[in-house]
Amino acid sequence: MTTPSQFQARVVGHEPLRGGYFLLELQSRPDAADPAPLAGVVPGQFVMLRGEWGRDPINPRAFSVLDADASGRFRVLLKAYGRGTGRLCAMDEGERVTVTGPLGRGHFAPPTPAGPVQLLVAGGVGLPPLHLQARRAAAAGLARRVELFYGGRNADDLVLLSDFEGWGVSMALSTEDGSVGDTGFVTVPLARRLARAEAEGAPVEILACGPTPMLKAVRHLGLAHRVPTFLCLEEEMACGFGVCLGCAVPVYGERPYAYCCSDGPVFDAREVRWP
Amino acid sequence: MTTPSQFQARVVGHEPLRGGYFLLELQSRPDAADPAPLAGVVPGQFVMLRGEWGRDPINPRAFSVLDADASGRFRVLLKAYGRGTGRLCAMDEGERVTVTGPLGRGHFAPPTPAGPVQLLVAGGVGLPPLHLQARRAAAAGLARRVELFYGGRNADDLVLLSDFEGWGVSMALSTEDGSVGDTGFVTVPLARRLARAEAEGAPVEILACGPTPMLKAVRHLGLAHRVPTFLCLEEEMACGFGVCLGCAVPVYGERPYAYCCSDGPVFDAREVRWP
Amino acid sequence: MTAPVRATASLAPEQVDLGCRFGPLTLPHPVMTASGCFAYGRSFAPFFDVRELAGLSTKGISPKPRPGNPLPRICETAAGMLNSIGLENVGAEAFLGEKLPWLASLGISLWVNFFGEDKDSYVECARLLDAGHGRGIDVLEMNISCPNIKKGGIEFGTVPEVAHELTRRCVEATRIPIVVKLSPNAADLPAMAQAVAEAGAIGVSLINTITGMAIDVRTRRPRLATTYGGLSGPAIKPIALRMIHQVHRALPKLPICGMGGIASGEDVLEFLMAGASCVQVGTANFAQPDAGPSVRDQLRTLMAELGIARPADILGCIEPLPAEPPWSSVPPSPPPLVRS
Amino acid sequence: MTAPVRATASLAPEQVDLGCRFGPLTLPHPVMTASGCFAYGRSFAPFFDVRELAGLSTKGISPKPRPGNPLPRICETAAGMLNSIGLENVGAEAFLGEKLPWLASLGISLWVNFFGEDKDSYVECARLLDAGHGRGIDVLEMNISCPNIKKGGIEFGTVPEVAHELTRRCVEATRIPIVVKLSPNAADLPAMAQAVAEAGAIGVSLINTITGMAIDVRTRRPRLATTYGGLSGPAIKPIALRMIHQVHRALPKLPICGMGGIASGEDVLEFLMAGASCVQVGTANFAQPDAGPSVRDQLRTLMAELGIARPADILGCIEPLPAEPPWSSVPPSPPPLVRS
Ligand SMILES: Cc1cc2nc3c(=O)[nH]c(=O)nc-3n(C[C@H](O)[C@H](O)[C@H](O)COP(=O)(O)OP(=O)(O)OC[C@H]3O[C@@H](n4cnc5c(N)ncnc54)[C@H](O)[C@@H]3O)c2cc1C
Ligand SMILES: Cc1cc2nc3c(=O)[nH]c(=O)nc-3n(C[C@H](O)[C@H](O)[C@H](O)COP(=O)(O)OP(=O)(O)OC[C@H]3O[C@@H](n4cnc5c(N)ncnc54)[C@H](O)[C@@H]3O)c2cc1C
Ligand SMILES: Cc1cc2nc3c(=O)[nH]c(=O)nc-3n(C[C@H](O)[C@H](O)[C@H](O)COP(=O)(O)O)c2cc1C
Ligand SMILES: Cc1cc2nc3c(=O)[nH]c(=O)nc-3n(C[C@H](O)[C@H](O)[C@H](O)COP(=O)(O)O)c2cc1C
Ligand code: FES
Ligand code: FES
Repeated sequence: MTTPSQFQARVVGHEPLRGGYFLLELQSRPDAADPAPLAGVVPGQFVMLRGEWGRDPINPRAFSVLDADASGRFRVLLKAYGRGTGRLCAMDEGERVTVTGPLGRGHFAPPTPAGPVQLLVAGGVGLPPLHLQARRAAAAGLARRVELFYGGRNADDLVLLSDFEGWGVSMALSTEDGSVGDTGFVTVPLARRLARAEAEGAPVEILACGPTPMLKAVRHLGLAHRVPTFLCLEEEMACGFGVCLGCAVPVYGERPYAYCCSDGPVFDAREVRWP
Repeated sequence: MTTPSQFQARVVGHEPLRGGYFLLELQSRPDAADPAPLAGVVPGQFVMLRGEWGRDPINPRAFSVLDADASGRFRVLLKAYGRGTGRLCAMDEGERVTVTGPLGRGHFAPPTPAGPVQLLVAGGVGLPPLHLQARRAAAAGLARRVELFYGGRNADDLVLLSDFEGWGVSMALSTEDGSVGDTGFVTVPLARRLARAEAEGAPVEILACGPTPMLKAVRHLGLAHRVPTFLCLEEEMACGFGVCLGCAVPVYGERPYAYCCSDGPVFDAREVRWP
Repeated sequence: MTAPVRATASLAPEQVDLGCRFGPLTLPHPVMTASGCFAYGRSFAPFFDVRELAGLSTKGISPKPRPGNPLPRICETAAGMLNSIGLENVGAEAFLGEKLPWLASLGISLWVNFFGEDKDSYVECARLLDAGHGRGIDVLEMNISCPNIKKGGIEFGTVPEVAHELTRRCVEATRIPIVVKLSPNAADLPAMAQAVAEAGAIGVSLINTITGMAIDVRTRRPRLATTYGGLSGPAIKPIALRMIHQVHRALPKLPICGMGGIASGEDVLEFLMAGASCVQVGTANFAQPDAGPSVRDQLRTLMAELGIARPADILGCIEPLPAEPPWSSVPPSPPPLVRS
Repeated sequence: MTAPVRATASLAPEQVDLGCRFGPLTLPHPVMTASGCFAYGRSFAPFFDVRELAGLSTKGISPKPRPGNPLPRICETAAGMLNSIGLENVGAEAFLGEKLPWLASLGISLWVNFFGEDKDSYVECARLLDAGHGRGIDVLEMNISCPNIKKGGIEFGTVPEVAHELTRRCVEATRIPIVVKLSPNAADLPAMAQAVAEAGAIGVSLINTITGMAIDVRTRRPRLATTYGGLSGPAIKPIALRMIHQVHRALPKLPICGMGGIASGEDVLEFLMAGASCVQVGTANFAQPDAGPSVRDQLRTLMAELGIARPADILGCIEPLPAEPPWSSVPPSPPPLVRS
């Protein structure tokens, strides 16, 4: 996997989507030693971003890479949430961002022609790793080996749907208010799909990323159905590269804690020590 | 004098001048109780400005009012110096600024047709009160009763000269590198002018604003020539309206300290307890 | 492990009753302004109706007027500021004569912050201010953490026995209830709080500023004329919350007036949940003269959103996070662990 | 009163000699990285050549491996962060076997930060780490301020007599020089420094994090699983500078390694002028992995600009500001005062 580095980038695109989401497009400095440090990124890997905003907040923020090309351009999907994301969403084209990445080791394995169908379960700003997973699957001619399960509060909460359509990836949507797709959480269509897989005896696996309560529910569902389940976790991070030990994830196994940034962010659901 | 208030304004103009100076033009909220809170400002009065920059730096910064009109527009002249001015200089049109003002009580008295000629001595970002003084004098048909003495490091350090020209105010310039006017500090042309006044027996008075070392030199010159001298001081301020007691100015008189914000910023040079 | 958001139903803002108690005092809401950050109140009148505050604490008063320190007296630091004003004030006599009548006319809780230059002068000040009993003064807030005072003053704020004796003597010197403002420079805050409570203080205020310094590398001089000054503002909030929580856990019945970096309604709620009965807003007044009422309004909105009907319902309410499931090398129920 | 900027002629950056001494140690420049903020060093290798540092302090080592605290372990505060990592580490044995060889191969000053769960375990750790004598360990940095350790550990960092005894026993247990990292939660830092110096420490490190807390008002829980954590970052810099200055004034010969919020070359210069012989960069490494060398480069540029040839020339150099002219009701020389 690519060695991480810290590099300067500039905002080259800043597209507000519905529901308060933003697509931030960044371009790394073309004169740098490596003009495209993120070209080798895999789904689940992330970057730490920090603008030139002085001494508060002090730490960078983690963002999954939505996509990255060989020219040094890459995109992240974000929503103004707190102090860091608020500032990033307010950034204008041309402003400078310090980037560290690509970070993360545990990632989603690509689908294979004969392997299990991958059920990509996304919620909120957890979409990017699954978006990248679907994009890569489609590029490899395996769009039919992945299916998107995407939940939100309402229709505005579901973004970038046309990308999945374009790739020919099937989608099951859900909204809490019932405005689109199933009413309720994303676990509603997911449970139905798992039941069908069980009935058909067709192997599936779950790859999920989203808010922790969603991941907890997906984990239980996956374990109950004995389906391989991989969760892309979000823990509060200070460094992102394994040195502050802040992003601990309670696990079963040799030691009580793993680290979201250096061991994850993708973990086997069985390994995660959650209630 | 106008009672101060705190109000919201927006950046409506942002003009970089040479030498790193900026003219920032602000417009107070037209729907506010008082749509032009600064309309009654007098030369020497100032505002405290703060952008929406979170918790660091915490306090607003003081800026002399360059001019203000009845529609709620006003301007300040500034230079990126530290954290606060750096952020203000980087502001874009449309951004919000919280303003407190007009503040300050001690101010420059206007010239009179028969009174002493006012020698306006300016350095660096100390220009605004003298600029406003000259503008008002010109508006009252008294442009000949004020003369500008303006010093800087080099030619780039002297801004807004055409305004004074337009008002018909005479100017004596000085630069440390000799690129324009006298070589050296502004005290060079000022000392010459004081000598002439002495020789002619024509009464003059000094109104000065600029860096503290300049004001110290001007104070000595004024006291030595027994010319009424008024200094517009800059002390570090937290509140600007007389409550933190941070902006103390050592003085002679009833008590050892006066306050730059609530007693000044203009002080009689004899009163100031400086070495 | 993230704890679940408490699923209390939201309230309408008008269903929130902000009223609260501080020992014998009843306050319309928990937000006061802090000593040294609100002068004698009147300078704020152009900006808002000062009666909107639950109360205010005056600039610290000493028996005689004090001129204050040489300059510079303030400088900014990261998310905070240092000050060394030198406890400049008009003195007890002028305070009672010139400042008290207007302050008393407000009808809000009036806390007069005071100090002395040595023990006797503390007691003298309490005695002098006793003349304000029945004339509007609700509390004498005794400042025992004056980093700017020379003679042995540090002990008042850091040695429990010394603080006890000083408090007892002041309590005896006046009929006005005494709240002691503790020094955050003490190593053991609960011991200090207990000492002054046992000496008759009705509550404690914390925290005062923390001693700090800053250096101008160009002049090779301190940025404050007195070298050291007091650090205030958002930078110190985590330390303030910890100290309040420690004291509240040790002495749950002792009323605490909390302060240190408060700048929003959410900050106030943190202080109440840590164990403060009411709060004071200090440094935030400089950037925003009406910080007090503005923070109070934010508090009401936030309490409504979170379904909190009264401050008393959440006073000192925080509980530890739920424990994680116990660790074992093999997960409890489903299939054995296979790292893919 | 503003002091004049010292009119020393600027130097070319290459005229600046950053070399400095810390007691018996000679360092190529004053910038190290801080314990717990640099892991065991190797994770930084992708970002820069770690040999550019003057030295580094490892994650705190205990006799046995420790797993660390439940989560959440960190949260951000204004211009700072709280952590409660729980002193997670690989233990002395694994450290010596797995981490030391690579670290020793760097050839920079290697400080091994260590602690114990009680007095005996401190001494045991010093004894175990003595195996690193002559194998690359230059200093054992003894951490006596572990807010996260339960049993009576607070006393180690706040009671001079206790710290003295603990230091003496550790000094006797190893041939490696000991530097004691003091707790900022102590009330009297100079007394603590003197106690450990007399016990044989060759210097002190300060400051460690300051105990603080933060509350999530939505869940009504602390933001850290352990309720309290250690505050670090720019927010604490003024407190760190004050403590270093106090200790340096009291004990001018005792080498101090300064830390607390350092994020720029100007910050480093402030610490040196306050009295630190060298510094450590902590929290800043998280946002910028090469903060150490970057801060060193800024230091060189700034020293050149200000005409400072060597750190020794400005160590603890700050002087009080010049006094203001004495006050009198009438100005000394020129005409009597007429307020216009
Ligand atoms: C591996 C990883 C990938 C991520 N990818 C994305 C992404 O693609 N798009 C996106 O919008 N966001 C993403 N996030 C989350 C993003 O980093 C957080 O939203 C951000 O840290 C919150 O920052 P803030 O400054 O806006 O909020 P803050 O003001 O810092 O925090 C507000 C509140 O949120 C809590 N908090 C902060 N960070 C986290 C966190 N990571 N998890 C849970 N609570 C937190 C704080 O304790 C605080 O209570 C990712 C996080 C991780 C760890
Ligand atoms: C009454 C008054 C009127 C002013 N008018 C103008 C104006 O019209 N245009 C303009 O550009 N500036 C003006 N200033 C100065 C302006 O407020 C300062 O430049 C500003 O406070 C510096 O802020 P900063 O955030 O850029 O620097 P900071 O990062 O806060 O400070 C950098 C350094 O400057 C020192 N410092 C900060 N403020 C002052 C000060 N006021 N005096 C001396 N040293 C200080 C700090 O201690 C620090 O060493 C005025 C100041 C006052 C008091
Ligand atoms: C400029 C200034 C002056 C102060 N003067 C006093 C004082 O006279 N007496 C006192 O007890 N506290 C004084 N304080 C401390 C405040 O009352 C308050 O305890 C402290 O600033 C923390 O709150 P904050 O962070 O909201 O400012 C002063 C604080 C500041 C900033
Ligand atoms: C995440 C984290 C872990 C730390 N772990 C240790 C430790 O194990 N031992 C120690 O002595 N100090 C530890 N510290 C304290 C730092 O070494 C340093 O003293 C403190 O953070 C102040 O410096 P800073 O503001 O530059 O971070 C830790 C600090 C942080 C932020
Ligand atoms: S974020 Fe620092 S170790 Fe993972
Ligand atoms: S700036 Fe606060 S009193 Fe003048």
